[in-house]
Amino acid sequence: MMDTATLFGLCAAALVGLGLYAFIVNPQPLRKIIAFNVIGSGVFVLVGAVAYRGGAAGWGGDPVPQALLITGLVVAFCASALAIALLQRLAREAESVTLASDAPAAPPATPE
Amino acid sequence: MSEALNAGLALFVLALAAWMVVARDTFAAVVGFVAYGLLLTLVWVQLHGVDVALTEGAIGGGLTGAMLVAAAARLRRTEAAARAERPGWPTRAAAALLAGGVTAALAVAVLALPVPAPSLAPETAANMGATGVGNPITGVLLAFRAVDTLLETTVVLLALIGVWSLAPDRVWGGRPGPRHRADPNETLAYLARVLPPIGLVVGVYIFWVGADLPGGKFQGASIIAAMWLLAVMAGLSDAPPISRGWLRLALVGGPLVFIAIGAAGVATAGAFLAYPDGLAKLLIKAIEWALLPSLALTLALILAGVPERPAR
Amino acid sequence: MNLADLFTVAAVCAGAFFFLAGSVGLLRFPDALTRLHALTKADNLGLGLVVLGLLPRVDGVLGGLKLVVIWLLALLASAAASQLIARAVKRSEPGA
Amino acid sequence: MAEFLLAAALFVLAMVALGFVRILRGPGDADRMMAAQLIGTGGIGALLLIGAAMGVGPVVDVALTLALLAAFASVAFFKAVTDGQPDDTGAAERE
Repeated sequence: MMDTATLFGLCAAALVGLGLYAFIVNPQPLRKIIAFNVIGSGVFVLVGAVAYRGGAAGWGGDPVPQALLITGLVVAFCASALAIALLQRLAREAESVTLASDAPAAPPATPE
Repeated sequence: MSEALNAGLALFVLALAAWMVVARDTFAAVVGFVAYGLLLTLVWVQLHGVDVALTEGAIGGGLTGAMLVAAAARLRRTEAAARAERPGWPTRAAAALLAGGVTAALAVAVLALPVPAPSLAPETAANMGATGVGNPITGVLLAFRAVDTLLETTVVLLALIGVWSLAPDRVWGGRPGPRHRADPNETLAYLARVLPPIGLVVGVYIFWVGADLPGGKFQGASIIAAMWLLAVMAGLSDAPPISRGWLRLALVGGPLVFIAIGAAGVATAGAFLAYPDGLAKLLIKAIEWALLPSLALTLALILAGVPERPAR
Repeated sequence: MNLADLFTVAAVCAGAFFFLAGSVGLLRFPDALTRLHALTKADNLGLGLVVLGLLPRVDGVLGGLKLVVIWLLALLASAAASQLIARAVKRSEPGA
Repeated sequence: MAEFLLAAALFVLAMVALGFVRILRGPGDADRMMAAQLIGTGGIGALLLIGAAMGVGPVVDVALTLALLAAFASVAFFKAVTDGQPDDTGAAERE
């Protein structure tokens, strides 16, 4: 059977593809944020598989890419949080979260 | 047996990802993502990345899941309109083609990885003695590639500033998120009274053990942030107004200490973020202790959301 | 296979059975609240038995204590979550 | 013994996959949240078994973190569904 690194490497490649497809096809912006997180986690699993292959000196994996993964996870979380905050402000202002450029002009935001 | 477990795990993760693509309802996709985060934690353990599993569990499983579930439920009324704009089959076919191409390219790259796997582990092991910490990942994060961690803490701060900048002008300086009022003797209030003390102990433990075992300040900070958020959601405590001086000082305190120690390295050890030998462990500890409160506060406030209520 | 291993095998098998019961209950039961009942009873007991089975393999009392704490936290989380989900179900059913 | 523990972890994972079917079919959001809760507990169980099989101590810390945050998604779901007003059924019982 395949070794662990190749198995999860291929799994990561499939995750990136699935995430990319969902990112393009799903119209709801929140679905696009989720799809983007799936692409991100696919890339992270790919780096994790490479780090797993680099395991030496008594460690299960190469610590340098694993440390970068931890940094990547935190930054990915912050980017998702910012995207969701933007989306919610858009939903509150325009009452619709359409990203379609030809959407009817949203009513001017009436000061609540 | 381990291959069977890996294969099962990989299959399950792919099934969840496929579900997130085909699910009709956003909320169903979000619940799929929560389960996906938990499964990824298991994948990291199988890839011998226990530190990464800890981070994925704390941030991917806990914080991101709660954030997405709350957002999905709040955006439910915009669901039908948004779904109506589903692209036609030509776009979907082109997207499938592109996604298939990217996957194929990555698969070829994975199958063609160099056989003597390049690794920085031997060099890291050789220089670990200078850092004085036992956990190689903490060594990499705070000694060999300390500039990455510095940039990351500033990126987290910038994300918070980005979220705050979305506040309408009339509540600028106000309190983030809605005022949660909960029935004092309700289940949620009980959970928010019992869990945070335990969570605080676990968070500090995971932060403290990070020097020699998997753990560290990011995982500890996200656990502490989650616990405070639980108390806020249960209405037991409230987010402070963002105009408070002490709050802003606490937010920048950690990164400032990091930069100060880094700058001091120029004088004493010849380069930015270089530690004079013998003092490495002490300085790393100082940086971690300074970063923990700032990171926990920043992550919690990012989750608390955009300011919505006047300060008063 | 000394006594401790036998105990581990027995307890972990029992735990796995209760996970099976919980999952089947989640799939087969007719409405939300009965599913909730099956879910919380079964998977907590399943996790408890798994923890019980792993106790003899752990090094030192502290490790064992940590396993028990994990189980208790999972119990607390599951109990609270099921209460909250049940209340959400009752709120969403009009006039139920 | 390690082989048995890994087999048990795989079995628990299969049970959790059954729970995922409920996410697919679940008519209501609450059913899906229940399935997520089951996957959380099952994930902790599988994690403990894998950690015991690999003999890696720190995996227990990962399970500890997951156990601590297991209820978080359900709390967010509850807050969003009842959008914050205190629950009236509690009040009714108290009168």
